Amino acid sequence: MWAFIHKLGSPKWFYAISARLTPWFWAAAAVLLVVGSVWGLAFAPSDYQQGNSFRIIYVHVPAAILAQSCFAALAVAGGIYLIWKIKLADMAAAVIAPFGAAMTFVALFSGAVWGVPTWGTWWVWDARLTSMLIQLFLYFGVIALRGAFASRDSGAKAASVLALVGVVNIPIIKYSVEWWNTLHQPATFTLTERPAMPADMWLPLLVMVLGFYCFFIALTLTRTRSEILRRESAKRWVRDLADGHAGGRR
Amino acid sequence: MTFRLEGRGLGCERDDRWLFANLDLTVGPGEMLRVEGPNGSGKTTLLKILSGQLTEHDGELRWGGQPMRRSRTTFLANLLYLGHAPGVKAALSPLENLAWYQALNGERGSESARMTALDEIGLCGFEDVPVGQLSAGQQRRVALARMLLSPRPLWVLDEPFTAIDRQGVAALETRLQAHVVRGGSVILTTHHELAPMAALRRVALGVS
Amino acid sequence: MTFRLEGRGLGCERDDRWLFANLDLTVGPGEMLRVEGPNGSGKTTLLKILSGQLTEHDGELRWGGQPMRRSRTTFLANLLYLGHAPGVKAALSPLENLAWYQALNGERGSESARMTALDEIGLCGFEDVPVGQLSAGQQRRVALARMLLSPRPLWVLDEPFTAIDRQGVAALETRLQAHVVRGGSVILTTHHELAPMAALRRVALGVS
Amino acid sequence: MQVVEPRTGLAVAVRATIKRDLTLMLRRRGEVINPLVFFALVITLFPLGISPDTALLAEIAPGLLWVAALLATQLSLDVLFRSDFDDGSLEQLLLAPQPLPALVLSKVLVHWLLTGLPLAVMAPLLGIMLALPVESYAVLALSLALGSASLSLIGAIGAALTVGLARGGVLLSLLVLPLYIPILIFGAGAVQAAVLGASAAPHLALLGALLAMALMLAPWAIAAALRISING
Amino acid sequence: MQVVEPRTGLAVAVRATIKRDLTLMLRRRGEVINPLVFFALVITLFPLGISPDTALLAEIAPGLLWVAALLATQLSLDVLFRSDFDDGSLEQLLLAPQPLPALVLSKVLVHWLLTGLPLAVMAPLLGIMLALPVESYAVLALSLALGSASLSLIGAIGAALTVGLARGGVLLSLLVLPLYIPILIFGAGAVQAAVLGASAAPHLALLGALLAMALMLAPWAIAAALRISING
Amino acid sequence: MAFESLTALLAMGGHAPYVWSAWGVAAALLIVSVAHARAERRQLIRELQRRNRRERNLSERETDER
Ligand code: HEM
Ligand SMILES: Nc1ncnc2c1ncn2[C@@H]1O[C@H](COP(=O)(O)OP(=O)(O)OP(=O)(O)O)[C@@H](O)[C@H]1O
Ligand SMILES: Nc1ncnc2c1ncn2[C@@H]1O[C@H](COP(=O)(O)OP(=O)(O)OP(=O)(O)O)[C@@H](O)[C@H]1O
Ligand SMILES: [Mg+2]
Ligand SMILES: [Mg+2]
Repeated sequence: MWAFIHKLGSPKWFYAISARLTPWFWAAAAVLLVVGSVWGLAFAPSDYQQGNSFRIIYVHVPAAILAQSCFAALAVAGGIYLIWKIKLADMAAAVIAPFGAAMTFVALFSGAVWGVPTWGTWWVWDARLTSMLIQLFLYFGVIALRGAFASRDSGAKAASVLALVGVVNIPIIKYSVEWWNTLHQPATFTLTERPAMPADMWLPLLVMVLGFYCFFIALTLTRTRSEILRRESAKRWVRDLADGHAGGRR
Repeated sequence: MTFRLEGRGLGCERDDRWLFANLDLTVGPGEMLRVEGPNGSGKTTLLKILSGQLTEHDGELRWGGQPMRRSRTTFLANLLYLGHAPGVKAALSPLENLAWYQALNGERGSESARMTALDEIGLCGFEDVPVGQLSAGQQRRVALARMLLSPRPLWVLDEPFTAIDRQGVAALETRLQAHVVRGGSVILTTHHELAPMAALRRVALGVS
Repeated sequence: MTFRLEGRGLGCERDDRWLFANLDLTVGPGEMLRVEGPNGSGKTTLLKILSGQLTEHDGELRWGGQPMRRSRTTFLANLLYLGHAPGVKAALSPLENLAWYQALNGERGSESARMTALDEIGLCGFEDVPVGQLSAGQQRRVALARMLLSPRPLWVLDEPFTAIDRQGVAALETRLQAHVVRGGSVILTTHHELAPMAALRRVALGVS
Repeated sequence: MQVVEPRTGLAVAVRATIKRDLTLMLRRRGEVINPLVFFALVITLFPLGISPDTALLAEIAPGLLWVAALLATQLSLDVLFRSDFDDGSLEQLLLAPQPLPALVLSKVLVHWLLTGLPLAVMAPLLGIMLALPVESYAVLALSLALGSASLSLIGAIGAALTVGLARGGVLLSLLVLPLYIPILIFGAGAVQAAVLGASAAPHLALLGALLAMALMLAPWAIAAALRISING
Repeated sequence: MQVVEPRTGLAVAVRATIKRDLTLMLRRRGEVINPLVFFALVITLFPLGISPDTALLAEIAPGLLWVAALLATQLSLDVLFRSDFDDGSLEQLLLAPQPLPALVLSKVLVHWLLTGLPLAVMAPLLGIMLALPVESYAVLALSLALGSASLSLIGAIGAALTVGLARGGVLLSLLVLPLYIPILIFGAGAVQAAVLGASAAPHLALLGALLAMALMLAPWAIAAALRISING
Repeated sequence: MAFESLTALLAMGGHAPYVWSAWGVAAALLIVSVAHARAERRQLIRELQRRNRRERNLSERETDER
């Protein structure tokens, strides 16, 4: 077990193993996203209440789910980095944070846009919306904190601590926000209750969610590999690797 | 029980440049180590590593034969570190500053002991002036007064002579000598010529 | 036109204690004045008065024969003051810091001139590193590089040798000497032994 | 020379740290009342910016008071470790042979004593200006006293993380304000419940639970954050 | 050795100062957006503290937005001279053979460019969240752009006065907030007028007049305040 | 197929601005992420190669001198 963890933590080993995995994830992401998009945009039936604006769900929900998963991943990576000092975990965290923020933004934007035809307003202070907004701020905090340190290691540790503190807080925030909203005015808008969606509505959604996840994994692997090159650029094996790369001259 | 600080294979990299690598050193009772080198050679960095403040380095530190991780509390109880910054509060008086430092060790200390220490270090008459209103050299002297108060065997001093006048430097040198003779140990950096002392060893950094 | 900084009957009181009183001094071309005294004797205070930063004092300052009030702009254009704090921005590189200081004089300067100055002061290879990541001595060297860039006749230097290594001190002494020979003038404080120089005069404070 | 055995003496160290910080804050008497005056000023700005209509003001008063108190606490947090960092005494605090969480907890305690507690005491006074019903004053003060302790603890984590940074002030807000939201909600909720005549007990209980959790976890997080900042 | 005649070269010095401050701020990219994020966060806090009811929020939106923008500006002001003071470059700025008011004006200009202007641009977005009517967005942005320039200028006086003090941050608020009140009243008034469909021109004209006055007087006041602080 | 024609698909039953802007922003961010990742990787490798070449040059010159 220990040996395995440490092997996993070795950038060289990871670089080699991920080279084989990454293309598969990119391919799966491409296929799933294309199929899901065409299915969701053109073939899924329109909603009897919302009409075609309902098709926003196929980007909104995957982005919202992924945004939350990314924060969890960030905290896990931060914990691994702080406890076992595995640099690879931090490289992954550095890469995940901006993507998580981007997905949070997509969820917020698509939700806000969706709100206009369905609720008649861009924004309401609904519990889910509010906690998503706060999550965006938490992402900004983690990214800004990492960038504010001159030393990379200190920035990494600080960001890890903040991610851990944030992940302890997210459930509390969610819970309190929900409580707050029902407290002030019981019947505000709720996100459309799930009207037992027909299969040809939720199947494309499932495909899209899987596609987003594959995309996330592929992107994280690719960018972590770049991060390895950046941080280990003084190592022998990285030098040799660059020479062996297409376009390199001996 | 006797003490000994050992560093084995110490190395530190900053921005892809090795300040030092594979450095072995050891300091025990009655020994004095002077870390030498030009500006930017890594003296301060080495002292921070030796005092356990910087943990991102190669190699291993041992205190009293045990790895530093395990003996950290004992080590800290035996260490007096004075860095580039004097570590005294500008709004407090020298007396109040010293009282806090004593209490940090869990000692209550006595007002008269603190007065004596301040007198000895040359701050007679300034005991109750807020430190912020003292001159550069006087502020450093407040920090130096800690050496007289709490008996700690290991002193780690980063340029202790900064801003101190000539008489003060001589007095300080005598004090260091006395500490070593009593069986304490000292690690220091300075660009000053030190008066010749027994038991002085040197480590030179960055003589590339 | 020639220049001369004169102080007549200078005095400064701090907390009911006269640091110095009735001090007359004058510095002209080719002269070097060393202000001496133990810690807390008022050297920094005197230098701040002489550079026009502290205005609450007794006595009168004159520049080029005119009272300081009237000749302040000319005076400032001829003054280079380096205080206890180095006055360089930690987030900027040495090159950027120097560029700003040149521009403050209304000069555009050239990148290559700045590079040369930094090389000469011993910061070759550190021109683009944020100053905050340099060592104590290197940070002071960035400030000292200003002496090489803008030709100002009057240098007022408060402990310029702080944190500078032995070679650096020697180089700096030669530089001061050269400035004086060229007809500039220098006022400085230091606790270092200065190498014997021609044209060096001394003012002793607080030898009570 | 004798090797020094690590003494315990934690009580002495904690008491001295509390005394030192109290002295430091009280020595500049002006500074202790700064957060209070900021609080009062912000509360004065709102009627000016919004409208002098008392019915409207009374409706938004619990929220305004809580947000203003929160901002006042958070502003005063920036300097919690900053000045210790600048003059090198933070370095020395970390090198003390005492458990760091206990020492930082005493610093936070002093911060709360001189900021959160006075804010809580003063809030009813400003409640009058915003036409808040008198029944809610006790709950307002109690909720602020409880809540501001959590605010100090959580904020100190952010202050510790940003202590070495040049422009920490605003970054600190970014890190800390999102984490404050539950406390704000329960605190303002308690006052609102009191205004409406409902029981504020559940809200106050929740505030207490949050405080207990913060007391358990925050000191360790603060200590870890300080070690990171010093290392940078 | 030649005596140096005082050169003019003011344009060079001003341009270099602007460039230096811009570089300093932009080097840490995170820090430029910090006031913006603070603005957004404070605006988020209010609905959480007050109530999610859109009608109520829309009514108080102009005041909330203006007060939050004011606080964001004022917080970011604290560091305007602080870091220059700490590392001794303020001392050197005062010893430069150039008119000090011009140099400080360039520092304030950079502050406004990187704080006030972005705040004004972002305000409509937050207006959406507070359910502010769309018609008033242009006036909101314009009033904030004009007003925040005055805020920066006036705030800089306070920043200059407190730069030597250890805990300047909160004291600064006290000095400066009362001076902000006229700007707040006219600014929020302009937006309110636009919401109600009335003409915002008189309010905007008054804001412009205040700005002109601040531009004429503040640089001298800032310069004098800096000289006083350095002398301490 | 839920739509009669391509134009109907584009019109989204009157909801075109909403649906297409939401999808557009999502697609744009995904595409930008991919492009950025690719550019980053390519630049890193080019930098490494340049560094290798430079160092090889240096060491060759050193051996030449010797
Ligand atoms: C800015 C506005 C919005 C935000 C921030 C937002 C956020 C979220 C979040 C966080 C989820 C949870 C995903 C999960 O974990 O399962 C979600 C799901 C969902 N949202 Fe939104 N939303 C917004 C607006 C809307 C609007 C306007 C609608 C439709 C009227 C909507 C419909 C849905 C649906 C149908 C789901 C899936 C429900 C489920 O799986 O539980 N959302 N949204
Ligand atoms: N701001 C101040 N307020 C009150 N007294 C001050 C202030 N600054 C300095 N002093 C007093 O003036 C005296 C002289 O200070 P100064 O800094 O000029 O000494 P110095 O000769 O430069 O000493 P050093 O060699 O230590 O640098 C000190 O004893 C100090 O107590
Ligand atoms: N926080 C940091 N980040 C990156 N590099 C640093 C940092 N601190 C120091 N360095 C680098 O490490 C080198 C050694 O610094 P250090 O302060 O140890 O030197 P020193 O020997 O104490 O010099 P001095 O005699 O000037 O005090 C410097 O060249 C500096 O560039
Ligand atoms: Mg050093
Ligand atoms: Mg001095």
